[in-house]
Amino acid sequence: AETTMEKIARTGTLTIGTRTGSPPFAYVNKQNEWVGFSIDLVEQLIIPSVSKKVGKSITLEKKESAPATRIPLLSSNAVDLIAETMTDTRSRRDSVDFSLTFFVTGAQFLVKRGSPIKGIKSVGGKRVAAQQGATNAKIIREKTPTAQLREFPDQPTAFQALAQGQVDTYTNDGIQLAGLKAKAPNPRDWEIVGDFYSYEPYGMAMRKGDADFRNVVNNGLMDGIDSGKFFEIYDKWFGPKGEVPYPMSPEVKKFLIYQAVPK
Amino acid sequence: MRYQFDWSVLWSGQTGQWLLQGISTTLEISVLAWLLAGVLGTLSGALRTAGPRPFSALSAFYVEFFRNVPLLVWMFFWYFGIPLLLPRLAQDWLFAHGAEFWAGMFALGVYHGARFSEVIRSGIQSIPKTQLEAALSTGLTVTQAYRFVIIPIALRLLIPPITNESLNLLKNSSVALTIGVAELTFQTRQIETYTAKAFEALTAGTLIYLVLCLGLSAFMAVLEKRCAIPGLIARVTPAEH
Amino acid sequence: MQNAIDHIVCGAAICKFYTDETLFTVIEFQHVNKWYGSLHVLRDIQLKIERGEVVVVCGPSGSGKSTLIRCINRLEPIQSGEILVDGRQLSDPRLDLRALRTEIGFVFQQFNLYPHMTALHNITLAPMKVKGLARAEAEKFALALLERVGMQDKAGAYPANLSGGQQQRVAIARALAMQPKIMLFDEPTSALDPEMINEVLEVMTNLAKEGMTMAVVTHEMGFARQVAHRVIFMDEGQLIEQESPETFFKAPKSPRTKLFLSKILSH
Amino acid sequence: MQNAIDHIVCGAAICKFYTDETLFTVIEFQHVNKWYGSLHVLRDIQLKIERGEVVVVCGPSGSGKSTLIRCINRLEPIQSGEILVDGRQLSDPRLDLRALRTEIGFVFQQFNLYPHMTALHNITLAPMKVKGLARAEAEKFALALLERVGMQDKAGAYPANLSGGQQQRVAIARALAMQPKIMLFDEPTSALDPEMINEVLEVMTNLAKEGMTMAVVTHEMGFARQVAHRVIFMDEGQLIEQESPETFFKAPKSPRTKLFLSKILSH
Amino acid sequence: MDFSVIANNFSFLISQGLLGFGKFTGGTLRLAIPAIILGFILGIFIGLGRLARSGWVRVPATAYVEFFRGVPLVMVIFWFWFVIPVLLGVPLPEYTVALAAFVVFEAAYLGEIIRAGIQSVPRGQVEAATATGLTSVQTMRHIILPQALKNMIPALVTQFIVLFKDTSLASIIGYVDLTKAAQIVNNREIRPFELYLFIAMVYWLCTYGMSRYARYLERRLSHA
Ligand SMILES: Nc1ncnc2c1ncn2[C@@H]1O[C@H](COP(=O)(O)OP(=O)(O)OP(=O)(O)O)[C@@H](O)[C@H]1O
Ligand SMILES: Nc1ncnc2c1ncn2[C@@H]1O[C@H](COP(=O)(O)OP(=O)(O)OP(=O)(O)O)[C@@H](O)[C@H]1O
Ligand SMILES: [Mg+2]
Ligand SMILES: [Mg+2]
Repeated sequence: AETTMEKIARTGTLTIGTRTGSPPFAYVNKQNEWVGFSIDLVEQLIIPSVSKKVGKSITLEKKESAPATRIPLLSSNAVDLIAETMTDTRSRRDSVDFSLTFFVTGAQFLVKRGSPIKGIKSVGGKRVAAQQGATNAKIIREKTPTAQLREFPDQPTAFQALAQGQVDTYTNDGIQLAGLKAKAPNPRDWEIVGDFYSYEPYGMAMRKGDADFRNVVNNGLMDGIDSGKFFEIYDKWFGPKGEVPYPMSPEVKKFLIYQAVPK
Repeated sequence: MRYQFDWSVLWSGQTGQWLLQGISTTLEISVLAWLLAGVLGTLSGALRTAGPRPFSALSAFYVEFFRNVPLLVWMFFWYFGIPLLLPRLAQDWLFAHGAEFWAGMFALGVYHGARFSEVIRSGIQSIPKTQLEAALSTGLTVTQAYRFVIIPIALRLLIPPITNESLNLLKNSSVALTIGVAELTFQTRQIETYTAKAFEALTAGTLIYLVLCLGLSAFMAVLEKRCAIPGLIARVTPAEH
Repeated sequence: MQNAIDHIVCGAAICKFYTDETLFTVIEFQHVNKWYGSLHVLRDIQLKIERGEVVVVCGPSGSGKSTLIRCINRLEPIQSGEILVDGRQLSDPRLDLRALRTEIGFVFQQFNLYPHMTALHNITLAPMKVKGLARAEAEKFALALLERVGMQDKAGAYPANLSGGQQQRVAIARALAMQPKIMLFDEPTSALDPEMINEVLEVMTNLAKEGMTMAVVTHEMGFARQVAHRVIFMDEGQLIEQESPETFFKAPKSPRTKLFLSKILSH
Repeated sequence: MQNAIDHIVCGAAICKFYTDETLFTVIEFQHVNKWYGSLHVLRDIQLKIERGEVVVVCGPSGSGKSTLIRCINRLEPIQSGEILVDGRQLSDPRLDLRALRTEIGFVFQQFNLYPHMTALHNITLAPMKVKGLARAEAEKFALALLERVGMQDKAGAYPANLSGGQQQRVAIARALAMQPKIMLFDEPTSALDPEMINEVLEVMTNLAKEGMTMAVVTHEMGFARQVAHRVIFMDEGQLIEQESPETFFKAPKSPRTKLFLSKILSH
Repeated sequence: MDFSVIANNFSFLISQGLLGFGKFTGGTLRLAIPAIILGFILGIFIGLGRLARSGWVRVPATAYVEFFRGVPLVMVIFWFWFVIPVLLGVPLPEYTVALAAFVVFEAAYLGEIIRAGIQSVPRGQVEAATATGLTSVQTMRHIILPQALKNMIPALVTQFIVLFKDTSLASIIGYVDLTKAAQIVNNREIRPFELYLFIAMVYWLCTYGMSRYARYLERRLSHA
């Protein structure tokens, strides 16, 4: 069958699956534009790398993906790359390939300010919202089986449920909760609590066994890290003036730089 | 990339249990919604054909409004919109007791109630007007004429279209997955996300729906035969879902 | 009630029951007008029907015959004029319409038996629900009526399993079950196969002989000739002619009546 | 074609056209049997209809009259025996059934006009589609036929706007448009209001007078008496009696015929 | 309650959501109208297939109808979204997926309507045509179909309304129709009551308009 690079060369487009409601990684802003950190990474680092490889300019096409749909989207060729908030896990590596890690976070809880929930130890018996198909749901099931898990198809519906008090807490990766909180109508009503109860390195997912394409994607990311472009983009979204201020710890920065292997 | 079939995902691990839970939730929500729809539909359908003016207008409004807006919108409406209007205490109680289930149930029941209403109305109207006149001219009251003549005939005529509508309700319960009700389609998707075996999971879900629907319609066909009035052909409304 | 049954069952007694009294107008139309939207279907109708009288109404299709008799038990409202039944004004708001309707039996062209009930049950429904008769009593009476219309052996049959003529006879029995003072018939034989017309006309003839007050819309001129006391001809909502059968058939006054009779009698 | 039109339009010519030839059997039933499932609806029917003959078929409802004439143009298949039309066996696999059907006109109880076409278009459809006539020619012919059935002023009307009698006359014109050698009528007047029966019978009588071969299922005994050459009585799928009208009405042989006639003639 | 959210996003909801002009693949009408037309065409084949004399045609057509009437539309959409592309080995854009799912699903229902419409033409009509020598194809074309189409217009319009409403389910696969557009706005603004009430009104206006039209047609045709 056709490889992904061949497909891109033929169609002149790179199709990615991304989110409409996961600020600041990928969401629809007030101008109804589809933007975010993940999307910028693709546009500014990966597209140039792909264009260079195929020798012509490539356009980007975005489709919506959600935790429950992203692997099927890849395997049905509907998209070539998942660029959103997908955690790289070993079991997922059975079905897809991942790029370098481009963000590191861990799961926490979003609660109304003043909630008794303080972390994964205190959610027993509580109503916990999670996204269907996300890693968090699986972990809660294993670690605190007494929690009443409610799974929603996407992040906004889950947050909605929390906002209305339908659930006591919403669990997701800390950075996403921070994004959600920052974009909420009244950010101060919300609190992110608990230590990371999981380790969530985000990667971009691709169809399995397509080494050429993976190299092109990784090269794009590594070039960005080398040139500092990656950190500019990070600053745009997570810097002090960014959408969701979230300074990068020195360890994470070092980890990212170490990922970029020499030319 | 070639697709690797692995049917064992359907019985290994938790999947079997998920499917069973899905079936039971689908049936629960459908049965409750069916009862609600039945009550709403019968009331408004009868009121629309014979009720006093304000009631028939109200019924007409109910039917036209709920029937003409997508079920999915109603799901969101009942789940995200309505609780906000309730007093705090009621909200808390609801949220502690499976609000998504009840919202889904109401969305389904109220929506299909409006559609039942139409089926019932056309059933009643398909009975010749002279049948009512015959009853009235022997001195029966309008209520008695409905109770003993019109409704019994209509009910028999209605078995096939009601069956149709009931099956639609059962199938439409799948829309409740959008507000997080863990019904059969939701569980099918769940299996798929955990195993990445879309084909197997969807096949299982599809077959279960087929068995439920075909089984129910076979049962209703038997019932229809048992209740048939000699010489009356059924079929009041065309197929619609 | 038991008394009443006896009356009905032995026809002669009934006859007495009605004719003992002096002649008395049971139905009276006073300048009745009726419109369907802009269609003027009854035009200034004036008509009296006496107790025990048999009146046949005929006329071309669409002339308003059905409308005329349907007004008598208020299946249709009228827009002006007045109808009196047994001296009671139909327009009176205090009138107990249901009670009035029990006194008027109505037989339809299309029989209109209740398809989900047996012949017997069709007949007992109203006596049980309206008069509150016990089932046993109602059934006894119903069986007597079925015998009277020659249908005693079909009590348990459903309408769909009866021929048209048989259905119409059950429908007549059903109307009689409320012991009406007046019987109205709207083309009772025109939905029937020709061989079945007679069995229904026979039942009606007997009823007439027993002294029942009857208004019959029909094109069966044989019946009109033999049974009617008066024949009424309607055209375009007007009452054109009312005569004894002899005069009506031999010497109709209006040219419209002549034309109609020529069409209907020649074949 | 022009010739044919002239023939049809001037009735007398037609008459000649048919009767010039020596008498000749156009329809013949040889031991015909037909079942609907286990119901034996035609039992060993033997019957010949000659050219120019008018045969009336009567009998109780369900006796198989409709089935009998519907077999002639193979609207119904038969299970045993043979039917010959103009000497051709209907069972012959090489028979051009469509061509045969154009030689047989059929008139139904329920008219069965095409409701979405005008009277004129109802008549021209088959000549245009089957015979390939040009529209102008077909319409000229159709108008002549409409005149013949007294409907020339209704050429543009849709069936819904015609009375029953008018519809049936158009239906007869439609059947005549294919210039059939035989006309079959299945209770052509029994769905009509009484005042309209005559206008249809008149058209049929004229047709008979012009020498058309006709088989007519009807209960109009006046028509049978005046027009028929032969009256056939059927009961329970059997051909019980076939006689000239005089003998049939005055001295029927079978008791079943007598019973039937007594029922049908008395009212 | 604050309806300014509607005013602020009105053009997005209507032009993107309802009509399909905008940055996203979407539009309720852009999906519903072709789906109706193509579904009707496929439905004619299914409906005629159901009436075919040959079992080779009739049985598969019947199975098709029974199958799709026994499965939720959501399920069918998932099949087209996830499975069919894998089996075919080609990617399908969500517009094609949604369109294909609706056409295939609705054809089962439209086919039944077409069958019922054909069967609603009285037998006598066919007999009259046969008796004057028309062939079965001519009878179908000149006598049955014109009448059948007229008889089924009300049912067809009703089914079109149903389809129009069902297109909201395409939002599940990320197709930005009216429902999804409202969801997107709601994700940001969290004003569910106002937004869902508003789109309910929009849907209602469209469908109620269609159903009035169906009533009107029904009444007009019943006079003829
Ligand atoms: N419910 C109705 N609404 C409008 N017009 C009506 C209605 N019922 C009857 N009509 C019209 O009123 C006129 C008289 O109707 P009616 O049924 O009384 O005639 P009829 O003499 O009984 O005719 P037929 O012999 O055909 O039964 C007709 O023109 C008919 O079309
Ligand atoms: N298509 C059919 N399938 C099964 N039985 C039929 C069918 N058509 C007619 N029959 C039965 O065949 C018998 C003869 O029917 P047919 O219509 O020929 O009677 P008929 O003499 O024309 O009666 P009528 O005067 O009522 O028209 C009847 O018992 C009828 O019920
Ligand atoms: Mg009448
Ligand atoms: Mg017949």
